[in-house]
Order: sequence, then C-alpha cells, then structure tokens
Amino acid sequence: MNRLKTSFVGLDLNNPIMTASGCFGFGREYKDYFDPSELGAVVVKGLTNEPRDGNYGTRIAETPAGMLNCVGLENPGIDYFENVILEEIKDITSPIIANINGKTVEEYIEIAKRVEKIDAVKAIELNISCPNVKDGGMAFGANPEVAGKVTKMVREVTTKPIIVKLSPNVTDIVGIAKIVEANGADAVALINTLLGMAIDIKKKKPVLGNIFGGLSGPAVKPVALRMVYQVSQAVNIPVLGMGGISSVEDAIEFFMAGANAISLGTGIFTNPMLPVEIKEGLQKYCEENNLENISEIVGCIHPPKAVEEKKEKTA
Amino acid sequence: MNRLKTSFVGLDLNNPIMTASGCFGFGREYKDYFDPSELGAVVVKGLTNEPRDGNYGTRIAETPAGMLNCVGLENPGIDYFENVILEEIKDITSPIIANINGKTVEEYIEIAKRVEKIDAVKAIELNISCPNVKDGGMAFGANPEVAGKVTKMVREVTTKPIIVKLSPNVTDIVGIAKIVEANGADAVALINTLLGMAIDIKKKKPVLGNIFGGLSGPAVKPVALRMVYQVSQAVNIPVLGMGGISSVEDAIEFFMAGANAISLGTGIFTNPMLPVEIKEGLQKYCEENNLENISEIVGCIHPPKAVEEKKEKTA
Amino acid sequence: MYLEDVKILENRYVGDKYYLMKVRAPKAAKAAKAGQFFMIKCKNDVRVLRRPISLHHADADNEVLEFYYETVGKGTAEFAGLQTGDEINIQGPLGTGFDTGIEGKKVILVGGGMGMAPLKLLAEKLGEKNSVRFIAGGRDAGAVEIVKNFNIDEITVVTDDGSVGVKGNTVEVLKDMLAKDSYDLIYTCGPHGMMLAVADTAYQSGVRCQISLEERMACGVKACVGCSIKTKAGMKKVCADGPVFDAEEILDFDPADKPGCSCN
Amino acid sequence: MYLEDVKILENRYVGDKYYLMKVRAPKAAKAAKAGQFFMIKCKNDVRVLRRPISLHHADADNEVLEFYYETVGKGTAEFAGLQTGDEINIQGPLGTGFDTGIEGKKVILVGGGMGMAPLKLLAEKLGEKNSVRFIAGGRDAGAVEIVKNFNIDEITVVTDDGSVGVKGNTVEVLKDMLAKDSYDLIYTCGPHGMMLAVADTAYQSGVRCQISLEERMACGVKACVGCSIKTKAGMKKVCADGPVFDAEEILDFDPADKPGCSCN
Ligand SMILES: Cc1cc2nc3c(=O)[nH]c(=O)nc-3n(C[C@H](O)[C@H](O)[C@H](O)COP(=O)(O)OP(=O)(O)OC[C@H]3O[C@@H](n4cnc5c(N)ncnc54)[C@H](O)[C@@H]3O)c2cc1C
Ligand SMILES: Cc1cc2nc3c(=O)[nH]c(=O)nc-3n(C[C@H](O)[C@H](O)[C@H](O)COP(=O)(O)OP(=O)(O)OC[C@H]3O[C@@H](n4cnc5c(N)ncnc54)[C@H](O)[C@@H]3O)c2cc1C
Ligand SMILES: Cc1cc2nc3c(=O)[nH]c(=O)nc-3n(C[C@H](O)[C@H](O)[C@H](O)COP(=O)(O)O)c2cc1C
Ligand SMILES: Cc1cc2nc3c(=O)[nH]c(=O)nc-3n(C[C@H](O)[C@H](O)[C@H](O)COP(=O)(O)O)c2cc1C
Ligand code: FES
Ligand code: FES
Repeated sequence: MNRLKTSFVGLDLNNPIMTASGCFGFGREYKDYFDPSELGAVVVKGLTNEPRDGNYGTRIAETPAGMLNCVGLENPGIDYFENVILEEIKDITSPIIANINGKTVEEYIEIAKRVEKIDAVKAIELNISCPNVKDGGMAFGANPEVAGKVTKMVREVTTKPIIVKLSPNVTDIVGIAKIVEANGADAVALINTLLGMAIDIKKKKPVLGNIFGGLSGPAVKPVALRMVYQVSQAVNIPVLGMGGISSVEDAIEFFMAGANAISLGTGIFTNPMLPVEIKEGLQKYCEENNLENISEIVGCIHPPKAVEEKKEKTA
Repeated sequence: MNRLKTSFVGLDLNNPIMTASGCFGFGREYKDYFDPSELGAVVVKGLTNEPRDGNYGTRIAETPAGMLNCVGLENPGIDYFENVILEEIKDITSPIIANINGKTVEEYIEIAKRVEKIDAVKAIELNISCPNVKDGGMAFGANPEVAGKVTKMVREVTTKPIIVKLSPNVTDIVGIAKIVEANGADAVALINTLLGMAIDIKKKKPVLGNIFGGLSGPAVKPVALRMVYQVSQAVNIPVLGMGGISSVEDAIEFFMAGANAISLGTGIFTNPMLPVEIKEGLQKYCEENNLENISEIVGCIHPPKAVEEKKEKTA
Repeated sequence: MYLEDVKILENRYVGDKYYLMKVRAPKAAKAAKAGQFFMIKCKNDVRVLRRPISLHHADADNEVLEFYYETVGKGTAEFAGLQTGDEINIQGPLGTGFDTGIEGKKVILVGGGMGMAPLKLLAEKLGEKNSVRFIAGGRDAGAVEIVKNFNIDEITVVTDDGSVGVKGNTVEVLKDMLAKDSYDLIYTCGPHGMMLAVADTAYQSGVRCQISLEERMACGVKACVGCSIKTKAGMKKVCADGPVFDAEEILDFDPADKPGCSCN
Repeated sequence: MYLEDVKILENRYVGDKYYLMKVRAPKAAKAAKAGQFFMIKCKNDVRVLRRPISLHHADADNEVLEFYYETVGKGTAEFAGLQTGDEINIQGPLGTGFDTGIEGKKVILVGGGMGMAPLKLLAEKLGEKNSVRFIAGGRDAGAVEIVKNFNIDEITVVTDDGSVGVKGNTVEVLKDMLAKDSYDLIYTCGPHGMMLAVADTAYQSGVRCQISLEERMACGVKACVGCSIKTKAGMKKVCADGPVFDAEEILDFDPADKPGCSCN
C-alpha cells in the first residue's frame, strides 16, 4: 500500500516529494538515474517570458555544507518551454509545476497568463525572491505589500493553483506568508535561498561573478525548518517545505515541522538517487511506525494549541 | 615585527582577533590551551543586570557544519562579574569588552551605567538581538527605530566605545547598521546567530528546550560575509566581523569583505587553538604578501567606487 | 587539560552497540582521573562539535587511555570506523571526576549499559583502599560483555533478558544488597531513568550517592554555558562542575521543556 | 550515465601535484569515451558538491577507469588521501567528449599540466586510424611525468624550466609544427590561457580546434544551469553540451565579472 499519497493544492500526488526549482532542470536531466514519474511532482527551472542568458562569470561556489549560486534565472523563455520542452517531457506522469518569475508585476502577470493556457502545467510556483527592478531592487518577497500585490494580480489571471515561494531573507516570514495567503495563494513554498557570498582570497575577488548568490544545502536546514514551523502554524494553506533536505531523516523533520510536501534541491546534486531513497525511506518509515499515511506526522511537533486552532479554521 | 597591530574604536590591540561573546566564557576557561592575553581583545559572555538562569531543557544541538544554541543568556549578573570575575581575570592584558543585554530599553541603560563605572572594561558590545519584551517580543535589532533608540540611550550614559552587535535575522541589515551609526555607535559587530531549529524525530519534539535557537558555525559564513561586505561599504565606522570563522583563510575572507577586526566563536569549540593558529597564520600571510599590516587588505574586494567614497567620508 | 593528536592502538567491537578504543596519549594518561571525560573531535567536518566520552581507563605507565562507547549517531559511528594507526584529536581530561579520596569504606558501583564507561577506572581506584561491589546491567549479554575487561572480583551481572547473569535490573539488585548489608557510598552511571532510581534508592536508605550526568556540550570547559543544570548551589555546568555530582545536589533532574527566550 | 560505488585499485602520486587513480567500474568503463568526465563524490560531508574529473583512460575489458588529477583544494586533497580498497562514488560518464569519429587525418594534441588528463584515451583512440602528434607541457619534470603512462610514440615534451624535454611552452612548439607541416585538427586541454593561445594559433592557421573547457559545476547534467557559456548557438552547458567545444563556437571566453541579479 502506498502510504505517501498526498493531496496538495488540489493535485493528487503519488507522494509528497517534489524537485526544487532550478535543481532538476526541466525534468529530463536525471532520467538516467531514475524515472521522474516516481516523483510527486516536478517543479521546473524558473521561467520568464523572454529567454534569459543569466549572469556573467562564475555561478557556483561551494561553502561549508552548502553552495552558493547566482544563475541569474537563465532560462529559455516561456515559448521554448511550451513548444519544445513540454514535448520532451510529455512522458512524465507526475504533475509539472511551473516556477515563474518577473522583474516587474507586469512581467509576472504576462507569464502567468501564458502558463494559464498550458494544460500540461498543473500549478504555478510563484517565485517572489527576485529583485523588483521598479521598486528599488529589493525582492518582491521582501516587502509584504508588494508580495501581496503580485500574488493578487497573478491570482486574477489564473485558475491554476498558486504556490507562492517565499524568500527567507526577511525579518518576518510569517507576516509575508499571511499576506500572500490573504491575497489568494493556495500554498506557500519555503525557503528559497539565503543571500550569501564567498571570496577567493588568492584572486582577491568574490568567487561569484555576481558577487552575491543564494545559499542552499544542508547548511540552511535549521533556518528552513524554523520558518516552516512558524509559517505552518500561522497560515491555513499547505506548506511546501525545502532547504537542505539530504536524507530521509531530514525529510521527516520537515513533515514534523509542518510541511505538507517537500522539495529536494541541492541534495540531488550530491546524491542523484536522493528522491528515490527518500520516497522508499518514507514508505518504510510509515510502515514501521504504523502510519496509514505520511500526513499523520505533518506538524506533529506543533504545540497542542496551534494544532487545535488550525483544525478549527480549516474545518 | 607584529603586522597585526590594530586600532579599533580607540583601543590599541595587538591583533584584530577577539572572542565572540558566549563562546569564550569570561576569558579564563581556555587558559590551559593558550594565554588569553594573546588575543586582541576578550569579549565576555552576555551580561545582564540580574543573574539569569537561562533556558530550560536542552540548549545545544548540532546541525550540518553548524550548531544551535538557546542558552537564554544565562549569566551571573553584573555584580558577580564586577566583584568576582574581574578579579579572576585581572592578569589578562588584552582589553576586556563587555557584551550587554536587556529585555527593555531601561535594562540596557541600567547595565550600561554599571559598566561605565568599571575601569577594567574597555568597551561595550551592545547586543540588540534579544527579544524586546515590551514591544511584542521581536528583537531590538529587528526594528530600525528601536535599534536606533537603544543605541542612543546607551550612548548617553557611557563614554566607553560602543560596538553595536547586529542580528542577521532582518530584511535590511544595512539600514539597521546606518541607524545605529547615526545614533552614536562607534562600531558594528556582525553577525549574531541566525534563528533556526532542529527536530528530534525519534522523540517527536524540537531538540532544543526553547524550540528555537541561534545558528552559528561554518554554515553561516556565507551570510555573515555578505552582510559584512554590505555593511562595511555603507557605514563609516569600523566593523567587527564574525560568523563561522574556523581557519586562517576564513579570517582573510572577512578582512577582504571589510571587517576591521574579527571574532571567533563556534570555531573555538571545534579547535581550542584556533585563535592562536589564526593569529600566527595572519602574521605569516602578511609576511608572505609583503603587507606591513593586515589592515591593508580590509575591504580590498570592495568595488573601487565604494572605496573612494568611504575614504572621502572618513578623511 | 590537553589537546593531543593521539594514535589509535586498538578499536574493537565489544558487543551490542559497544566499542572499546585504546589510544596512546602520554600527557592525558598521566593526568586523567576516574569520572573525567574527553571531548573527541570528529573527522568529518560537517560535525563541528566534539563528542564527550568518559575516561574508561588510564594507564599512566604505558601512556594508554581507554574509551568505551556506544554507537548512537553519526559521530560515534565515525569513531567505530577508525582503524589502528589512525589519529584522532582529544581534548581533556575534563571535569572533576568521582570522589576517590575515601578509605576503608564499603561502596557499591552501579553501571548500566554505556554507563559502565567511567566505572572501570573508578572500581580499580576505589578497590585499592575500600571494599567495592559492582552491579553491571544491560539489555543482554553483549551489553555487559565489557565486564570481562574489568579488573575486579565482586561483580554482579544483571541483564534484561537473563542471557547472562541475573535476569532483572540493577536497581532490584541494589535494593537487595542494601537490604542485606550497610554501605557508605553508591556511585552510579547509566541511563537517565536508572540513575534516578538508584539515586532515589540511595536516598531512601540514607546512603550518599554520586551520579555522572550527561548534557549536550559544545565547549566542555564552561565557556558556552550549554550544559547547565540547576543545583542547590545555583546553576552548575555539567562539563566543569561535574559530570559527577552528589545526587542530592541536583534540583531539577528532568527540566520540563519550556520556551524561554531565543537568546544565545 | 551511471552512479557507482567503485573500489580503488590504485591511487598513486605521479609528480608535482598530480596523482593517478585507478578504479574498477564495470558499467562506466564500457560506456566512457575520450573527453567525457565524472562527478566524484567527496567523503567529507562538509563538501556537498561532487568534483568534476575527466576520464583519463578507460579499459572496458578489465573494467578499469583511470583519473589523473591535481591537488588544488580540499576536495582533491581528500582524493589524494584515499587508499587501495577504499570506495568512492562516481557519477558518469558525463558530457559529449571529443570528436573521435575521424579517419586518415593528421592531428595534434596539445596538453598542458592537468590538461593532460583527457588526452591519454583520446590519443589512443585517434591513433588507431589517424596520424597523431602530441605536445605535452608542464612546469617541470614532475608535471609531465604522466606521459610515461601514455601509449603513444610521437610525443614532444616541453617544460617551463627545461628540466625534461624542450625548454619553452606548448604554443611555441605548436607554431613550429604548424609552420613545418599541415594538419587537419587540433585538440587541446590545459590552463585557460594556454588553450586560448592554442585556439588562436589554430584559427590563424585555419585549422579546426577542439578545446575542453572547465566551469564550476553543481549537477554535471544540465540541471542546475551553473556552468553556462555563451556560444554562437546561444547559452550552452559545459557539462552536457561540452566540456569539449569547437573553439570557434565560443563567444565569450573570459566573461568579465559583472553584477547581474542575485536570482538563482
Ligand atoms: C560527560 C559525558 C560523558 C560521556 N561518556 C560517554 C562514554 O564514555 N561512552 C559513550 O558511549 N557515550 C558517552 N557519552 C554520550 C556521548 O557523548 C554521546 O552518545 C555522543 O555524543 C553521541 O554522538 P553521535 O554523534 O553518535 O550522536 P548524535 O545523536 O548524532 O549527536 C548529535 C549531537 O548530540 C550530542 N549528543 C547526543 N547524545 C548525547 C548524550 N547522551 N550526551 C551528550 N551529548 C549527546 C552529540 O555530542 C552531538 O553534539 C557521554 C556524554 C557526556 C556528556
Ligand atoms: C569537465 C571538467 C573536467 C575536469 N577534469 C579534471 C581532471 O581530469 N583532473 C583534474 O585534476 N582536474 C580536473 N578538473 C578540475 C577539477 O574539477 C578541480 O580542480 C576540482 O574540482 C577542485 O576541487 P578542490 O576541492 O580540490 O578545490 P577547491 O578550490 O577547494 O574547490 C572548491 C569548489 O570549486 C570547484 N572548482 C575548483 N576549481 C575548479 C575547476 N578548475 N573546474 C571546475 N570546478 C572547480 C570545485 O569543484 C568545488 O566545487 C576538471 C574540471 C572540469 C569542469
Ligand atoms: C542552482 C540553483 C538554482 C535555483 N533556481 C531556482 C529558480 O529558478 N527558482 C526558484 O524559485 N528557486 C530556485 N532555486 C532555489 C531552490 O529551489 C530551493 O528553494 C533552495 O535551493 C533550497 O533548497 P535546497 O537546500 O534543497 O537546495 C535554485 C537553487 C539552486 C541551488
Ligand atoms: C553558545 C553561544 C553563546 C552565545 N552567546 C552570546 C551572547 O551572550 N551575546 C552575544 O552577543 N552573542 C552570543 N553568541 C553569538 C556569538 O557571539 C557569535 O555572534 C555567533 O556565534 C557567530 O559566530 P560563530 O559562527 O563564529 O560562532 C553566542 C553564540 C554561541 C554559539
Ligand atoms: S559544555 Fe560548554 S559550558 Fe559545559
Ligand atoms: S553543472 Fe549543472 S548545468 Fe552544468
């Protein structure tokens, strides 16, 4: 019996394991190692309307138990995605989720409209961690008002479920989560990368061409878990948790913290079989602990009060 | 020739290496391994007016390349510090810096007044990462206004140099740094710990008694470096950099990012000889690279424009 | 307290999840006392905290230290994988140790599972000038296999499954002993619950009891304030004021988890 | 592409900072082609990224892969410390490899230092049906010691210090060769600057040139978009579209660092 079946934003998933956007290409790249249809869902690399070349210079740096990247959202654009890539991945039976990005609210709306028309895409992951060029370069997700606004505008142009992906580089992640919930998000995904940097002391310059990059991997797990724990108690929509998951135990920590589903990112680079190992490990965990379904441990460490309140609200 | 001599907030230090508050007790604890007078300065454990018992339950958790702690500011109080501890550490020739804490602005002022009268304390590290009980429990350092206010009030009651220690759990660390500068800080120290958590999946509960704790160690280094880089370009007061330093190379990264001095914390737990190894390593680095003084590399990776601007302003 | 890179002389499986490691540590072997412990560095840099491990035995003449440890998580699993000839970095001896300055007394040592670790050297030291009885408990034969490594005569072995020695638990055996004879001091180390029961039994019988506590540790030297416990004399550090305490001194054996403040 | 835990058959120091590792990898040894590479996992979990290392040689019959590597940082230092019998996890073969489908051509291979890595198998393969000349350059004798491991006759060794072979650099030797005779194809791998000079020389002489590029990699399979370079045909991934490219295809060999956006 499959004890991992999960309903998430209206999608029936075989399991709650997704791939983190940007860490699994467009679903085809790891097919030599395992069948992507084994996943609960495939979240593809961040898309923009126009193709983007991304950043100049070095894009990857390793840090203690983590890595930095400053890809700069290189992607082939929504046209190519729709016309070429979707054809290449049409055999994948798991739902495809599109991660969408923009530099202005208008760009977000445009790409959301495009995605709305693509049947093969079952949900939208709205990435609000990108710098907002119009409003001074701070990320959409760093300003509660703007985060709410972009969620609302995208909500108006799509009927697909919207998973808003939050930036952890904020003082009050709970506030942002609540605002996107109030503006129509069907779920929140967290965390995106922590802003960091690394320095090449021999060359006397930043390692990354862009100076700053996003930190991911095991190093960020404690921060991710904390935010999942906080946010999942504060909102009544499901939470897609991620940040440093690299073992079955890590995955269980996220469920207990309150994640309804999880995404795997950097951990796949280290171990390409990670998604399958976690899937099998979770199934075994359920069997050994007499859980009918993995959802039984979701949020199980929340204080009793929070659990009660949430039950009432979502009832 | 000692190439590490550093002037910091008016103190003449033999070298720019300090101990991070809370990671070196009160200066005596590691004396079997090395003489604390070898340090540039000793920053002691966070002090409060009244003795504090700290938090209940488990206070320490290990995380990938890092650790969490929720000591809860256990400390013997300022009386005991003044009357007993200072006597015990009177042989230390390096300046003693007191890390001070409060739950209200009034508490900060009280302890600052006490410290002002203690000759043996050469500077104050004003820790504004603690929850502000009066204003809803968010840290003093999370709200620019409150951060400015507490700096200003402490400034008014002390003639000692004030190093304001910033919390990294904020959207805009640069804004906070500027505000504390404007309110009289002589330097900023960063970063304090990132808020995180860990879960014991067997016991189905948070590892830490307090649920949340502060993340430190190599894992946080990329975030710390990024913040030091940003802040040091934005303010005209010196920066005390810290967060995950565990090798000579890490230390050099911090100087290049813009730190005028550094503090060692978690790295000492892993390797009690770290301060001495870094001191010797930096001296050797200066010799091999023909640097008269380590300060020559401070901020050397800043964009030329920022360097020029800062020179003009501080001239 | 020293910081030494030491060579592993032997690192062998004992039974159940227990291993015995012997290292050559010239300085520490001369200084170490029963009940003290070492902070052992992990080789995998993903683990930044050293692991506190008790001194099992110290042979000053041959400069040998012994550690008896259980594989619990990844750190101790790493230790179990080390080979003769490998080097590890140890910091210690740390802590105060057991009170071994007594003479002509009748004492009982109660060890459970991994808690047998600090008792080998203790039994040897106390045995020189006192009458020592030893109760060794464990899940099964594998968990008490280590007693073959002890140089004492008066030993009562108890196992949960009765696979060797008496079937039962250490506390029952202790109660029996105390009922039959009178003793001056009890020393104990083992699982938390067992130690509480031993301490309680000792208290009921009016016998002084020394226990060896465990707390998560970062520094091991009183620098991080991570390992505090509440005692009659205020907050004490398990690493430096202990790990051995008089049971009666401890005020809050099982502090309830309760959110305080997230300050360091 | 496979993911295999493989046993190390040999891991020896060659010279300068270079090592040669042989592993038994049944699946990969049959599939691997010259110019492809493997992503090798580090054992120390503090390092989450695999290290890209070229295929030095593959012996399908004996199921042996060879890697020739330089100790640069901590990851490669870790590799150098591995012993015969140890296991490592390798992912590959990855990338497209060199064009080895040619026949009856006159080709030159130019390798500098660590760039010799992918050229052993290439020289062997091309040698079967083409006339191959090989220019091997390095700092000193130690840096070219590896050529003793090559099964080719026509080899010109050049060192910076003249300690063995010609004193000078590979590009000068290449220019000499091209001046004296005509060739169909040049293959090169080595330090960035050397490859540019080789590519430029080839271009001047109107000879096609294949180069093997390096970029920092996270995934090795086109999934992370970390290793992009600008080509005439748009952004390409060094890991999957390369690491071997026709030199003329590359548009921006030395992209200037310039802040873009901090997006992933
Ligand atoms: C003073 C003292 C002496 C000890 N002596 C021995 C001994 O002689 N033999 C032995 O087998 N064990 C001993 N322990 C327990 C031993 O320290 C832990 O089993 C060990 O740290 C577990 O590490 P791990 O990486 O395998 O487990 P993990 O659970 O993966 O460790 C995660 C973190 O928790 C800490 N931790 C986990 N369990 C404990 C624990 N019980 N006590 C303290 N920290 C813990 C680890 O040190 C590490 O920081 C002693 C503990 C203390 C405090
Ligand atoms: C396709 C390809 C094939 C290669 N083949 C070989 C080979 O056969 N032999 C050999 O010795 N080296 C080869 N390299 C270079 C090798 O990958 C690096 O020297 C190695 O990754 C350095 O790791 P480190 O931990 O020792 O150094 P560190 O500098 O500590 O590594 C830090 C990070 O930077 C990356 N990095 C550092 N230098 C390079 C580099 N030059 N290229 C790519 N990533 C780098 C590391 O992978 C790691 O993620 C190849 C690189 C690529 C891209
Ligand atoms: C190379 C790379 C590229 C990424 N690209 C995107 C992206 O395009 N859109 C997005 O929302 N997140 C992106 N992310 C963030 C991840 O989806 C994920 O939130 C983050 O890496 C934390 O998870 P992890 O620690 O498991 O990697 C990227 C991360 C990495 C490492
Ligand atoms: C156990 C522990 C206790 C700490 N106590 C304090 C404190 O009392 N006051 C303070 O300002 N910072 C405190 N800190 C934060 C450190 O001073 C430092 O800012 C942080 O640990 C990052 O540096 P590191 O990664 O080198 O440890 C503490 C950190 C740790 C690990
Ligand atoms: S472990 Fe740091 S004070 Fe005890
Ligand atoms: S290394 Fe990930 S795309 Fe090339």
